[in-house]
Amino acid sequence: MGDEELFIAPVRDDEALNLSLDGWEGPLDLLLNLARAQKVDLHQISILALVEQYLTYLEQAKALRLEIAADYLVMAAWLAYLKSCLLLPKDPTVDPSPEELALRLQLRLQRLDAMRDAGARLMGRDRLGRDVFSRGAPEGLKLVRKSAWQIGAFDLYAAYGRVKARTQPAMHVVAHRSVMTLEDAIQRVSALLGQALDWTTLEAFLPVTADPQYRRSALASSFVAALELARQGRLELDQREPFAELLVRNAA
Amino acid sequence: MDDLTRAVEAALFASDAPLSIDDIAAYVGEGDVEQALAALAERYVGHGVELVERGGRWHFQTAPDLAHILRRTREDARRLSRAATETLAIIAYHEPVSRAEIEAIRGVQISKGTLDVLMEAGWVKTAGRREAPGRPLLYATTPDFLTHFGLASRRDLPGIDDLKAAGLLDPLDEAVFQLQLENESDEG
Amino acid sequence: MDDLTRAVEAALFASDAPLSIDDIAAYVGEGDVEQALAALAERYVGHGVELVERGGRWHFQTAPDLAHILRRTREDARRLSRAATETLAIIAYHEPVSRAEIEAIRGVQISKGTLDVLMEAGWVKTAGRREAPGRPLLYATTPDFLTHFGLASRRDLPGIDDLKAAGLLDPLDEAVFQLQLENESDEG
Repeated sequence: MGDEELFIAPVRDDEALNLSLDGWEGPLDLLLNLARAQKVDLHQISILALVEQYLTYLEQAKALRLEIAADYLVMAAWLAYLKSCLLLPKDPTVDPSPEELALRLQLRLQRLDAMRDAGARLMGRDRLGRDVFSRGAPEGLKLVRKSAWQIGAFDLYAAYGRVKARTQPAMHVVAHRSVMTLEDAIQRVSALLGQALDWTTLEAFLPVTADPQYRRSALASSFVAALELARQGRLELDQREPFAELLVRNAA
Repeated sequence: MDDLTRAVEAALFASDAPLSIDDIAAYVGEGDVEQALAALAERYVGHGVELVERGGRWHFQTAPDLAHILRRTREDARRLSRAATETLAIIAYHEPVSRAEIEAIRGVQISKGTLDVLMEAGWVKTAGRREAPGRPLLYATTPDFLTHFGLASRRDLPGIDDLKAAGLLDPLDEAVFQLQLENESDEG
Repeated sequence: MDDLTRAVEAALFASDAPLSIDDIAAYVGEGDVEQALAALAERYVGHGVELVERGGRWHFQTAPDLAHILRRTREDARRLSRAATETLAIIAYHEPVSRAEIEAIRGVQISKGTLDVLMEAGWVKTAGRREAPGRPLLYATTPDFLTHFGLASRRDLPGIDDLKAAGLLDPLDEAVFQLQLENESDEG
C-alpha cells in the first residue's frame, strides 16, 4: 500500500537511536525499533544481533549518563541471560529452552508490531466527522411518550366512596357504657348503711364487679350519693388526712 | 451522476445550515452549481427526502407527507394518582362540575396538573362555563371514559346505596380507626 | 420509489444517530425493512451520499472520495496519542481484553488517561469482568467505534484474518515471560 509511511513508524538510523531513551515507550518499543532497523521481516530477525544491539544501546546511554529506567535494565539483564543461554552448549533439561524463549520474544515483537500497524491503519480509514460526514442538520426522530393510565372501574367507585366517606357530616355516637346512676347509688348506699354498725370505708359499699369501667362509675356515683346523704343528715363522713380513706357511718 | 452534482449533494447533506449558491461554490469549486442543483432536485423527486430552496438557500428536508413517521408514540403503563382518581370520580358523579365544586366535594384542593392528566387521558373534557359569577369552567366525562370503564351510560354508575352496600362508604378510615384503638388502650 | 422505501429513507435522513432495523421498523411500521434498505443502498450507488451499515446500524454518510471538498479546515479534534491508538487497536483486535493484557502486549503500563480518552470518545466501553483470579475488568469496542471508523463489523478490521491465522491474536502466554523477568531482576 502506498501509505506505508503512515502506518509504520519511521525507522530511525543508528544516530537517532543513540540520542535518548525518552522517545521510547518502554524496552519492548525500543527492541521493536531496533529489530526494524535490521531491515528484514520480523520473522527473520536475528535475536542474537538484536540482543547485541540492545545491550550496546544501553551501554551508550550509560556512557552519556542518560537516566535509564529500571525496566530497561531488567530487560537488559534478561537479554544478557538469553544470550548466554543461546551461546552455551545445549542443555536439554532447561525448560523452556533458550530457543523457545527467543521465539517468544520474537512473537511479542511481531504482536506489538501488528497492533501498531493496525492502529495506524485504523486511523488512516475514512473516519466519520473527518473524511466522511453524516447529515449536518437532521430533523431528528421524536419519541412521543404517552401514558397508558392503569385504572379499573372498582378503583373509580372506591375513590368516590372514599371522598363521600371523608366529607360526610360527622355524627358522634357515644357507645353504651355500663354505669351506676346516682339514684341507684343513693339507694344502694342508704340500704347498706343500715347494716353497717361502725365507720366503714366507702369502697366497702361498692358492688363486686370485673368491669373496671363499672367499678369507676360506681365509685364516683357512690361518692356523690354519700355527699347527698350527708347533706340530708342521714350519714356522717370522716377523713383523717387528705387522700386518706373516706369513712362513712349511719348518722342515726 | 456527475462529479459536480455529487459534490453539491454531499455539501448540502453535510451542512448544518441551508447553503446559498455561493456557499456551495466555495465547497465544490468551479462549475455550474445552479444546474447541478436543478439536476439534484429532479433526482430526488418521489424520494422520502427532497431538495428545497428557501430564500436563496438550499437544503435537504424529509418529505412533508412523511412527517408522521418521524414521530413514534410509546405507551408507558402508569397508575393514576389517588388525587386524579378521586377527581375523575367526582366529575363522573357530579358533571358538569367546576373546579371549585370538585375541591369542595373532595375537601382538598386539586392541582392544575390533575385535570390535565385526566384530559390528556381522554376521559375528561371541558364542558362550557356556568352562567354564574366568575363564569367558572365546567368539566365533564367523555365517551372514552364510558368505554374505558365499560359503562353504557353515566346512569350505570353505581348509586350511593350500592356503594354503601359494598362497604365503600364506610366512614372509618383504616388509619383513623387504628389511632382510636391506640388512644383507648392508653387510657385503660 | 415505494412508500416503505421512502419512509425508511426519510427516517434515516432525519435521525441524528445510526438506526438498527428494529429502530427503523418502530418508525415506519409494517414491511420488509431489510429489502427497503437494500433497495435504498443500491439507489445511492454513485451518489455523493451513500447508505452504509456499521455493526447492524444504518446511516447515510458522504462518499469518502469527497473528503477533500468537505473536510473542515480546523484541526482534527480527535487526534489520538500513539499510546491511545495502539490501545484502541489492541482492544478492537482482542476484545474483550483486560488492562493487564493490553499492558502485556505493549510492554508498558497504560497511563490512566489513555483508556479514559477512548471511553470518552465513545469507542471503548467496559464489558464485564473475566471470571478469573482478581476478576479483571474487561474492555471492548462500541457500535460507535465501528461507525466512526467505517467498519461494517469487527470482521472488517484491517488484516484481522491474517493476524488470526498467524496466531498473533492468540491469548498471551505471558506468565512464563513475566516470571522470567522477575526472577532475573531478583538475581541481578
